[in-house]
Order: sequence, then C-alpha cells, then structure tokens
Amino acid sequence: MSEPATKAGDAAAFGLERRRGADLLEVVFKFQSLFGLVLVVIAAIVFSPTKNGSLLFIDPDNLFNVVRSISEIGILAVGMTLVILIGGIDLSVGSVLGLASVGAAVLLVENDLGVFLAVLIVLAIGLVFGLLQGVASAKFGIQAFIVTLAGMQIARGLARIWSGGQGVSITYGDGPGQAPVAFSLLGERTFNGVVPIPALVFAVVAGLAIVLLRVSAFSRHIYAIGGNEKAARLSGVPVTRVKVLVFGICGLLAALAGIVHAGQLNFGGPNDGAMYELDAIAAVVIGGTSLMGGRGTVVGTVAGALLVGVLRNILALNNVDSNIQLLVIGLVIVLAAGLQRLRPASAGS
Amino acid sequence: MSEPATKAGDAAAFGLERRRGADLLEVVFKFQSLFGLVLVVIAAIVFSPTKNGSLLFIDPDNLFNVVRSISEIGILAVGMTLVILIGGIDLSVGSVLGLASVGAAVLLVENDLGVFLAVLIVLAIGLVFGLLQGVASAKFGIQAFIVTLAGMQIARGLARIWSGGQGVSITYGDGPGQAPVAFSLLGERTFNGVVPIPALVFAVVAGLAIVLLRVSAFSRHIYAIGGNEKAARLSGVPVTRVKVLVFGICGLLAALAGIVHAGQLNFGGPNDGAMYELDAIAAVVIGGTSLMGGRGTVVGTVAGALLVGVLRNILALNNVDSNIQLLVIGLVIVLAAGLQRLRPASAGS
Amino acid sequence: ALLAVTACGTTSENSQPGGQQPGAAPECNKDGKFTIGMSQANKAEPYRERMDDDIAKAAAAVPQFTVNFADAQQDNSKQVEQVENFLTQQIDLLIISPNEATPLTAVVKKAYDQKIPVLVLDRKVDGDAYTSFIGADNVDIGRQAGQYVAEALLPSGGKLMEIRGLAGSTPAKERSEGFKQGIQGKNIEVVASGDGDWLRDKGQQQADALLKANPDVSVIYSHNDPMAEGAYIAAQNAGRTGVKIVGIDGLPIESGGLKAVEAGRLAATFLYPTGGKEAIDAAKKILLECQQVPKQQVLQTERVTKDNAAQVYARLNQG
Amino acid sequence: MAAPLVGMSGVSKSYGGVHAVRDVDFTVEPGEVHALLGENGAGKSTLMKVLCGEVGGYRGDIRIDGEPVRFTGPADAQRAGVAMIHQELDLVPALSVAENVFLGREPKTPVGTVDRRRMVREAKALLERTGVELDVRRPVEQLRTGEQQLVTIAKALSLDARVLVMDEPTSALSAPEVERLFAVIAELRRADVGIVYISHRMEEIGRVADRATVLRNGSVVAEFDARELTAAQASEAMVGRPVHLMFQAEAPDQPAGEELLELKDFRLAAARPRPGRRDPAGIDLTVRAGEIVGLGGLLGAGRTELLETLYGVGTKAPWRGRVTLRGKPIHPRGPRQALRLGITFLPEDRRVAGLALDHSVLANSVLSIVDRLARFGVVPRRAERAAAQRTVERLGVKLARLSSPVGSLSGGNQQKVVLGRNLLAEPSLLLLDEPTRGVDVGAKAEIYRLLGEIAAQGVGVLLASSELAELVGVCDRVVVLRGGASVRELNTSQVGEADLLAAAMGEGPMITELAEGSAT
Ligand SMILES: Nc1ncnc2c1ncn2[C@@H]1O[C@H](COP(=O)(O)OP(=O)(O)OP(=O)(O)O)[C@@H](O)[C@H]1O
Ligand SMILES: Nc1ncnc2c1ncn2[C@@H]1O[C@H](COP(=O)(O)OP(=O)(O)OP(=O)(O)O)[C@@H](O)[C@H]1O
Ligand SMILES: [Mg+2]
Ligand SMILES: [Mg+2]
Repeated sequence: MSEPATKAGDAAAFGLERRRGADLLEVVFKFQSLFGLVLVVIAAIVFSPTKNGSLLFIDPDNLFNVVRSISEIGILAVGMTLVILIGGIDLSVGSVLGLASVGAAVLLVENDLGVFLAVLIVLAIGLVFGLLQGVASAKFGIQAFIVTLAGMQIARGLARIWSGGQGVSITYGDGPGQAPVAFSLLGERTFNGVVPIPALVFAVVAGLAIVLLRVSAFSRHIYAIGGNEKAARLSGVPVTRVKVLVFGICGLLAALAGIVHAGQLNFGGPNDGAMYELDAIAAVVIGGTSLMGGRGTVVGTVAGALLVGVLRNILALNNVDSNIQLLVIGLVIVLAAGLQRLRPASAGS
Repeated sequence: MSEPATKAGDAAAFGLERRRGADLLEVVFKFQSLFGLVLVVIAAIVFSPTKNGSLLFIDPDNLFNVVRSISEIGILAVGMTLVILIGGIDLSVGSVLGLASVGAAVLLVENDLGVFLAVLIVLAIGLVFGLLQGVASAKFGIQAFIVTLAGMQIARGLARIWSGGQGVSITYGDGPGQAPVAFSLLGERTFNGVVPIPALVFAVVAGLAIVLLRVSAFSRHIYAIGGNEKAARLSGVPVTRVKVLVFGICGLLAALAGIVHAGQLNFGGPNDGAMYELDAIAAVVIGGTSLMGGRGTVVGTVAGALLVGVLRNILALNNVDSNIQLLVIGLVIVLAAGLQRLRPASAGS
Repeated sequence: ALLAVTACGTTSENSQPGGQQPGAAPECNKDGKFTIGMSQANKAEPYRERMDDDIAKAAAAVPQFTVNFADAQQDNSKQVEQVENFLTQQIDLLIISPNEATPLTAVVKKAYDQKIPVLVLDRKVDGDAYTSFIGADNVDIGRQAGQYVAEALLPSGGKLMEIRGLAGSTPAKERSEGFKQGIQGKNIEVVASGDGDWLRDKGQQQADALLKANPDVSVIYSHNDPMAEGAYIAAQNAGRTGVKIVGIDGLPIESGGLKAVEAGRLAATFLYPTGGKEAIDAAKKILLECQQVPKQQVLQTERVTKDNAAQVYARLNQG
Repeated sequence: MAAPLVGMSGVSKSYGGVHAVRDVDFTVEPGEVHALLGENGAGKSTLMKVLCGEVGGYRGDIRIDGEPVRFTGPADAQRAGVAMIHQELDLVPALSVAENVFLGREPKTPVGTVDRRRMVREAKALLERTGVELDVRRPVEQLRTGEQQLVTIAKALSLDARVLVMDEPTSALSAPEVERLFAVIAELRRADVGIVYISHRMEEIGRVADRATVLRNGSVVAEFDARELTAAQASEAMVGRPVHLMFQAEAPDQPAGEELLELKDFRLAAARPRPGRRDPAGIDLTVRAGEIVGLGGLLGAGRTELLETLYGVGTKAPWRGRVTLRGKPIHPRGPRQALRLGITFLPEDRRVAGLALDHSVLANSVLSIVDRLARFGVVPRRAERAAAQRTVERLGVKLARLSSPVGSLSGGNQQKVVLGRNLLAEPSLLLLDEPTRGVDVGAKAEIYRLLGEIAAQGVGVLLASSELAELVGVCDRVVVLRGGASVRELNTSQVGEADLLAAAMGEGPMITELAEGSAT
C-alpha cells in the first residue's frame, strides 16, 4: 500500500534534481517573446538617429508615442489572444473598431448623448456583435474564420450606413451637435502630460487580461478548449458558453478600441481599422501564441505588439522608404516567429 | 474460428443493406457546396431584373461575365484549396497577384520581352516565392499564417519597388515599349466571342486540379498531411517536400492569376489584388473545405467562387446599395457555410 | 520653367489676416539645411504617388532641402503617428496630405504650435492652425465634369451611370455632389451607380454588371481615371463601344488619364493637380526667402479632351 | 554463428533529462517472436522507435543482418525491411481504409496515376488475413478503435517486412480478433519474419512469444524463455517485486447497496443508423452502489455507445425504455448534466478524448473541478496544486513534476491522469471504457485496487472491457452485449472466461438463468 506512494515520491525527488537546469531553460523560452522585443529595442537604440547629441528613440516622448500608437492594436490583440487560445480567430475586429468609432461619434455629436451612455451603448454593440459571432461559430459550428470574415463585411457595411457615407467629426463643447469635453480626454496625456490616455487604457486592459488568465477558472476552461476541445467537453467544461463569451469579450474590446480611436482622432471613420485584424493577429502570434489554440499568454501579445511598434518607429525615424519598411517588417515578423520555434519540443516528434 | 468471420460477414452485409439509403444521403451532402450554388442561382433567376421581357441574369453574356469576373479569385482559390488541405493558409496570394501583374507589364513593356518569356519568368517568380514560403513554413516550422502574412507585405513591397510606384500601362503593338498583341488575348473572348479567355484559363486550372486530386498519389499525400501529419510521416510520405511543393503551386497559380489580371486590365498594378486572399479563402471555405485541413475538394471551391460571383452579380444587376451588398454577402456566406454543417457528423458529438 | 508649370492657374487668396502665420519661420536662411517631412495619406493611389514624385522632383532642384516621406496606408491613426515621428525628428517644415481632415487636425496643430510651418495639400484640416493650404476643390471638379457631360456629351439629356470612389471617403462624396450640381436641370438622369473603391479592377467589375442592367446608358462618370479605364474595358467587353466615359485626375503619367484621353479611351478627364511643385515653392519662400505665403492656394482644374491631352501632358512633364 | 536479424547494442536515448532507454542490448532472430515487456514508461516504445527510424539522436548501434545501419526516417527503415505497428493508432481519419493501408506506397497505373482498383483489392485481401471484413472504401474515422487497430496491422503486413514490431497490437481487440492475430503471427514466423511483440496482457506472452526481454527504467533487467514464463514471473520481473495480481476478488460480501443505475429495455430511436455505430438497442442492467458491473462483448457490441449515451454524448436521438438513477428517471443531454447527476466517464481513447497532451499534468487533472475550486471565479493556486498532487500520489502517477506536459508521460500514466480527474469529481456512478488499455500490470493492479476502494465507498462502477480476465477478475457481475442489446448477465463468481466468450459470441450453453438467478 505504501509502495506506490514511495514510487511517486521517488519520481518527484528525481524530478527535483533535474529541475534546476531545465527550469532555467524553460524560463528562457517562456519569455522568449520578450527576448524578441528586447533584441528589437537594442537594435532600435543602436540605430537610433541622434539630434543634438541625444538619441531620438529613447526620448520619453517618443517612447510614449510608440506605446500610444500601438494601443489600439494592442487592445484588439488582447481580445484576439483569447479567441486564438480557444482555437478560433476573429477577422472582424478592425471593422468593429470602425463601427464603434462611428457609433461613438454619432451618438455624441448627432444624438447628443452623454459620454457615459454613449460609451456604454457602443460597448454593448461590440459585445453583442461578438456574442452573435460566437453563437454562429460555437453553437452552429461554422468555422470562426468564415463567420468573422462575414462579420468583417457586415460591420463595415453597418459603419458606413450609420455614418451616412462620410466620417463624422467630433467637436467639443456644450452646445447641441457637440460632444462633451470629457470625451476629448482620450486624446490627452496624463501624469503631467507624459502618459497618453490610450496607452493607459491599453495597459489596464492588458493587465486585467493577464490577471484573468492567471487566476480564473474561466481561463482554465479557455486553455482546455484550445488544448483538446473534446476532452474539455467530456470533463464538464461548458465549451459553447465559454467560446461564445470569448468572442463577446473580443467584440467588446474591439468596441473599446474603437472608442479610443474616435477619442484620439476626434473622428468616427467608417473605413477606419481596415487591416487592423491582421496587425492584431500578428502581434498575438509574434507573442508566441499558437494559432492551433491552447498555448500562449497576453504578456507575449503585449510584447509582440510593442515589438512591431518599436520596429515601425525606428524605421520611420531613420526615414526608411515605405516599401523597404514593408520588406523589413515582413522579414522581422518571420524571424521573430522563427525564434519561437526554438522552444524545446514538448511531446511527439 | 470461422464464426467471427461469418459474423463479420453478416455485419458487412447488414451494412451494405443499409447503405443504399445512406449512400443517397451521403451523395447529397457530398455535393452540398453545389446545392448552395444552386440555391443562389435560383434566387438570382427569381430576383433577376428583366429588360425587354428577358431575364438579364441568364443572358449567356452575363453568365460568362460572372465566370470571367471570378476567374482570378477562382485561380487563386484553387491553389488556396491545396494549401488549406495540408492545414496551411496563404495570405500572400493577393500581393503575389499584384507583383505578377507588375512583373508581366514591366517585362512586356519596359524590357520588351516576348509573351512566352515574360509569362515564364513571372510564373517562375510566383513559384519561387511560394516555395520559399513553403520552406519557411514546412522546414523551419513557422506557422503558415505568419509566414504568408509577412510574404504578403514583402510581395507588396517588391511590386511597388519594381513598378516604380505607379502602375504600368500595357499598350499593344510592335514598337519598343509596346507589348506583343498576343498578350491582349487575355482580355478577349473565344468561341465566336462568347467565352472569355480568363474564364477558360480558370476552367483549365480547376479541371487539372480536380483530376490531380482524384488520381494522383500526390493528392493522397496532401490529404494525409492535412488529416494526420504524424501518420503521414510515419507512412513514409515526404511531408516536407509535399508541403513546400503545395506552397509553390499556390504561388505559381497566384502568378498566373496576376498575368490574367494584367492581360484583362492592360495594366500592371502594384496595389492590385489587395484582399483577394480573403475572397479566395472564402470561396474555399464556402466550398466545404475545412480550415483544419484534410477535407475538401476543388469542385467545392469552384462552386464557392461561383456562388460569391453570382451573388455579387445579382446584387449589382439590381443596383443594390454597396453597403447593403456588404451585409447581404456577409450573411449569405455565413448561411452557406452553415449549410455545410448539416453534413452528418462523423464521430462523437 | 517653374512658373510655366502653374499654368493651370493658381488663385491666391491673400485676404487672410496672416496673424497666425509663423512669419518668422524657424531661422529662415538662404544657405541653411532644412529637413521637410512629407506625410502622405497613402501611396496606393496613383494620384498620391504622383504627388510624392512631384515633391521629390521639385525638391531635388533645391540643394538645401531634404524631404522625408511617410506613407500612412489610408490609416488616420498611422498618419498621426507618422507626424509625431516627424516632430521627434525635429523637422523644419511639414507637408501633409491628410487621409481625413478632422483626425489629423490635432497633430497638425501641435506641429504648427511648435512653430513648424505646415503646408496642407489636397485635403484641408479643420480650423486654421496651418500655414498654407494648397489644393483643388473636389466639389468644383465634380461640377465641371457634370457641366461637361451636360454640354458636350448629352446636350439633349439622357441616362448615365456613376462609378464612385471608396464609400465613406470624403472625395467620393464631394465629387458626387459636385457632379449633381453640374447636371442639375439638364434632363440628365443618373440611373445607376456602383462603388469602385478607386480601383481599376473594381471599376471594371461594377461597370460590367451595371452596363448589363442598364443598356440605355450612354455615358459613364467615374470618380477617377483608373476606374474609368476599368469601365472602358467593361464597355468593350459588353460590345458597348459607343459609351462615353469621363474620368477625373488627369495624371501626367504613362498609365494616367491624360494618355487615356489621348488614346480615345476616355472622352475627357479633369485635371486634379497634385500641388507638389507648389508646395516646394511655398517651402522655398518660407525657409529660404523668409517670405509669407498665402493661406489658401486653390489650384485650378482643367478640362482635358482629345484636343488638348497631348499638349497638357507635355506641359506637365517638362522641367 | 550467423549474425542475428536485428542486433541492437548499447542503445541509449534521452529526452531532456529523462533517460528513456539506457544502454540496451537487444536481438531478434529470424522466425522468432521476441516479447518486450516492461512497465509503462519503461522505454519499450522508445527502443522500438529507435529501431524503426522514427526517433533519431540516440547512442549505440544497430545492425541488420550484421550490417550497421542508421535510419534517417521510418520510410528508410521500411526500405530495409523494418516496420512497426504503432501503439497510437496513427491513421488518417478522412482517408479510406485502402488509402491508409497504402499511404506513401500507392500502387501506380502505367500512366502514373493511383491504381485504385488494385489498392482496394489488395487492401481487402490484407484485411481478410487479419480476420475482419470491412468495406475498405470506408473512411477510417468511421471505424471502431478495434477495427482501426486491425487496419494498422494490415498496413504493417502490406510492407512485407523482415522485421515487424508490434507495439500493443491487441490493446483494443477482443478474444476472437486476438486469436486471429496469433494465427497471422504464426504464419509470419513460418516465413522467417522476426517479430517484436509488446503487450501488457501477460497471458498473451506465454502463448505467442519465444523469448522475452524485460525493461525497467530504460534498462534490460531480465531475459526469459517465454514459453515457460508465467504471468506472475513476468510481472515480478517488470515491477521488481511480486505483484499479487489484481483479482483478490474477495467477493464483496458486503450487502450490495441501493440500486443506483437501472436500465430497462433501453434503446435509442435513431432516425437513421450511422454506419458502424451500434447504439443501444434493448439493454437491461442494474448497477448498485458499491458494485462493479462489467460490460462484455465482442468488437462492435455497443459497449462504448452505451456508455457515451448514458453520459449524454452519444447519438442524438430520443430515448426509449427506462433509465433511472436512484429510482429517478434521468436523461443527461451533455457531460455537464451528467456530472451534476454524479456521473463521470472515462473515454476509451485518452489521446483523442481524454487529454490536452500539450498541457501540464496539473491542468489536465483538475479540469473537472476548477469551477468548484474557484472562489468568485478565482482559482486558488494552492488548492489546485494540492488537488493535483493528491491525485498523482493516490494513483501513483510516475512523472517529473506537475507542470510536465501530460503528453510526455507514458501511456499508462496518462491513463491514470484521466482516471484521477474522474475521481476528483467525486462521482457516485463511474463509467469506464477500457480503463486499462495500454496500462502495465503493476498499474493495472493499482487501478483495480482503486476501483475496489471506490466501490467500497459506495460508488457504482460500470466498466466496459475487452479483456476477459479483467471482466472476470474485477467485476461482480458482467452484462454481455451483442448487437447493441444485452444478451446475458453472468455472475463472475460462478463462471469463467470461456463462458463469457461463448456468451459474447452467441454460442454455448444457456446460462442466463443461472446468472439471473444469482443476480436477483
Ligand atoms: N517525445 C518525448 N518527449 C519526452 N519524453 C518522452 C518522449 N517520449 C517518451 N518519453 C519518455 O520516455 C520514457 C519511455 O517512454 P516509452 O513511451 O518508451 O514507454 P513504454 O515503455 O512504451 O510505455 P507504455 O507501456 O506506457 O507504452 C517515458 O518516461 C516517457 O515519459
Ligand atoms: N460510423 C461511425 N461514425 C462515427 N463514429 C463511429 C462510427 N463507428 C464507430 N464509431 C465510434 O467508435 C466507437 C466504438 O468503437 P469501439 O472501439 O469502442 O468498439 P468496441 O469497443 O469494439 O465495441 P463496443 O461498441 O462494444 O465498445 C464509438 O466511440 C463510436 O462513436
Ligand atoms: Mg509504449
Ligand atoms: Mg469500445
């Protein structure tokens, strides 16, 4: 009776002895999405142009600009991470961002709603849009790619119809047809005008997601579904509900990104956000999340988004031709993804 | 010992007996991608506007026009089907189409090459581009999505650089700076001016692919890799080689589509083909091919492409507002994909 | 030679109070070295690519100038980011052709407030926190196209169809509105319209179906030349060789509308000048000659038909 | 003396820090059946994968006919006449049986296309050799696990190999198919093929093998003449101590508890039957609290379908007859409802339906109860770890640590993780489908002991198995299914394996009365 227990104990001890070396390696690989980022940052510093003897790249203003510039993609990418973790994909986020930016602008300017109400309505629209996609994909079993490809078109069409065929400008003030000044905060910086609000929103969203994925039962279900959906279902995971909810969250975050977008630009653009979905997916994948689902972290996604942002910034600061930029970014993305592959294979060949 | 054999025989007979009914059903579901098409065609006839008492939609001229209008997407989709069958995806096809159209135009007009040589070079470029992506994905194990996302940017950058930024017009004649008249055939119709050449090219490509997938050992390998890569490898299927080749074929077909594009429009546009990859993927998925790989047919893909083409045509014939078109197309795509799901589930729940 | 180029005409509205103008642009100096940032909305449209080319060409003649180009890929956010990058680089002058007006207003103002002269091309920003606007008027060009159709192509009325630019974009809306004004009261009916997204192949696709549904159409008005070329191919395919096609932009390049008019594929096009050369002229005035520039330079459009196409082409490409 | 057909010497292979195989010498002679024994994770599969070119990066050398070889891949090994039937049934689900059999070696017509007619013909012949008659044009995904196993055997036979490795070829087969396979092995032996035979069914070893080598922790610990080897000896060599094999069937004298699950003429009214599926078609059975009831039957008798249906994941069709749990009618429409009723299910194929192989042992073992562990949606890490640790220790799972991916464990240990997850959910009725498939004797003994323990706590167990010894040894009663219906109920204290087999095959003396007499 005691024999098996001892055996397990032995194995554990044996394991422990081996552990130190393996652990270090694993930590290294666990954070390799961060390494990619670190490498790119180092490259950025090395190649940074100087002005009056100081490096332009590490100017705090510039750094915050980088964060601000990726904040929308970053918010989208957080939601996308969840969707990809369950083995799905969401191509509609860019269009939903556009729809939300139009919605925010129209509700604030044309319908004269307050900021709170307008934001609430727009978030609800994003949530419902996402949930519907989730139902189509999880409940009716239509492939997420195709559902959200259609969703992408539908959201774009809705955005154009709602906006009346033209972008909606947001002006601030108390009069009718003007948005409350509070909304313009999204374009501002806080902490003595240093930290841009969108960057803050992104940080909060990412932080919440990181914590959520660490501690919640919900996250266990997400990973399980991505790892082996059938096993998850047999283990009593409410697979359909979790999937629908994840798509809902992704839609909600896309709407949030759209609100940030509108606030930053004072504009609801029906065509805005085109191709953002690809940027968001790229950030997720560069961050080491597997498109097969079940593996990945939001930390990686944040690193992936920053990596692309820094890369773009340093290329722009060096006035690299825009076509060459396309080539360089393409190559670096492949290299970064290639780095992920160095991870010690876990099982199988 | 003979008993079990007899029993098994009984079971088989029993199975056979049941089979007829099941077979019919199975045939129905096997061709359900065609059913979607049939439904849409019926709808198109019902909703077709009439002119002088005749239905505009079923005018042969219009029908061939539909085929012509989807021929480029169709050619891309055939290659895409192969890639998706092995469980991959190729986002670069639209950009490669643009690159090829530029290449054809530049080689014909600026380098004054003959049609044969120019086409050969462009096809070779597409092939090599595809093969390289295949190597990155199959050999270095980087996810196809990310490799081809990068490839998409890289091909776009190359197209812009090669064309010098502006599109290249193709004029025909014998003089220097003019393309051989033979190339303009791609914009013409044959068989008494009825069948557009691009439609013919598409038909030939699709026909070859259908036959290839039916009879070749190569196709068994493709399905096997998509169905269970490990099993394929253990069975001695040259997995890496097949994958690389499939990406190569996809690149080749994208280049072919680019040549058709240039010939139809008399123009090499570096920005052309944007988003075509999504249309191609949509055609493949509507046609019933699983994005998980291992299941699907080119027949389905052709039906999927035609379905979208007919849908667009009938909406345009009725002068439907373009935003409403987006909504309708989105919804029909989801419905068509939903139809696929009625297929009797294969295993488990 | 430089002046000859502006033969298409420049009306200078000198009525601006000019108080806001950074008349004393940062230490203007004949022998200084200046970096100019050029923020382009996108390089996917031939018109904008040509604008960049015009700027590059004009600047190449000014040894004091270096121009950095950025391509915002039709993305308002990206364009804001790129202007911010220019500010980080501490450029001496900003030329911007905004993707949309309002979204770029704030960052343009930021530059302007930092005493960087700002030249806005083609599409304005809101307010007046910029140094000078140089561009043509989309409503006006649409109106002229309408008037041309009414006068020359359908003098006794008729039916036409419209191939529009990207739905939801400002120029598409303005070119459409202007056109309506131009044909007002002339018994001309727009029986169908489709969105060609500014693209040649989309223009062809739309025209294909629309021509089928509307066999009585005799004129196609397209919001730009590439879509007009696409419509031309569609008309050829449909055997409708009699359909007259009118485009806009008139780019003086091989694949541009001028050549198409010259070859008879398009009945007419309307020159939509890029203002690139004018922008560098203005930059010279501000940075080298310490002069003020007018707040508004509305570039005149010009009707181009087979009669004058070759001549306009030659004129725009000299120098 | 001539060189052996296969000679492996000093072969070692390690994964990271795990020494899967250490310094092993192993030979196979022509016409010999060499059994390879060992606990789960002893390194049997790894050693054979090295031999068959599937695993590279090993130390030591391999000779075929005395010639040193180093295969670059499975295809390379196959060309040299070395083939393997894999433990995991690696088939392509969407391809037909024939296409699977000839995958990678498709017969060609003169014009280079696949000769489909020949493929079908030859595949049919091969399958007949293994004793099943299947439509070889059917996709493999529609086959039962056992049938799939026969397809992999046919596939290996088609290679005409000189060395054939069989890694647990019978784990999903019931008695008649096993007999058939033995006949095939005898045939191969006569053709001088060298065979390596791996199995955890000890009683098979003495019947087929000539020689037996035992691995423990990657090293050879013993070699026997298999013909004289008893199951007890083999087990002892593997585990390193005597294994009092399972069945201490001290018939649970405790009065059987209340009636837990009761089925009366249970059947599904499916609109149209799915080919190859054998949905419940008239089943009567009772499981009392504290009782282990076996489900016997041949390949395709409908055991799996019954369990799946009871767990709410079977064919979607109206239920007919009576299904009650503690007297109340039940009809779970999904796992969550079943779990709420206190029913858990251990699926037959752990890799497909049981585990996320990439994920840690920790994540896999607590999946069913994270909801319950969570407070306000937050799972306390310590509680999670503790629960996993408890399970791992209780079942004696051999692993490096809780965070290791479960896919890196040996098959038997993977199985224990799934069982552990079931137990954590604290069921009152446990549905087990082939719970010891691929599990070594030692672990089997532990699992049986555990089942006894759980049953003693008042849990009812319904256990489907193809191993007659297991049914007879572990269960209190066995219900035999045939064609989706229950045909016999046997009391295991009064009947043996032979009776069971006879009942399953539908022959032999009518002993129903006897069984019924004892059951009621
Ligand atoms: N791909 C791999 N990565 C890491 N470890 C592995 C891998 N494959 C096997 N192992 C380890 O090697 C050891 C031997 O495994 P192997 O599969 O050879 O055992 P086995 O004797 O076949 O067991 P079973 O009877 O359960 O099939 C185990 O400890 C296992 O965890
Ligand atoms: N045509 C089919 N389509 C889908 N699934 C099938 C089909 N045929 C069999 N199955 C699946 O195969 C499994 C039954 O096979 P299994 O290997 O359990 O048979 P068995 O154990 O030999 O017989 P038993 O039914 O007695 O358990 C079930 O999970 C069932 O869902
Ligand atoms: Mg094994
Ligand atoms: Mg079974």
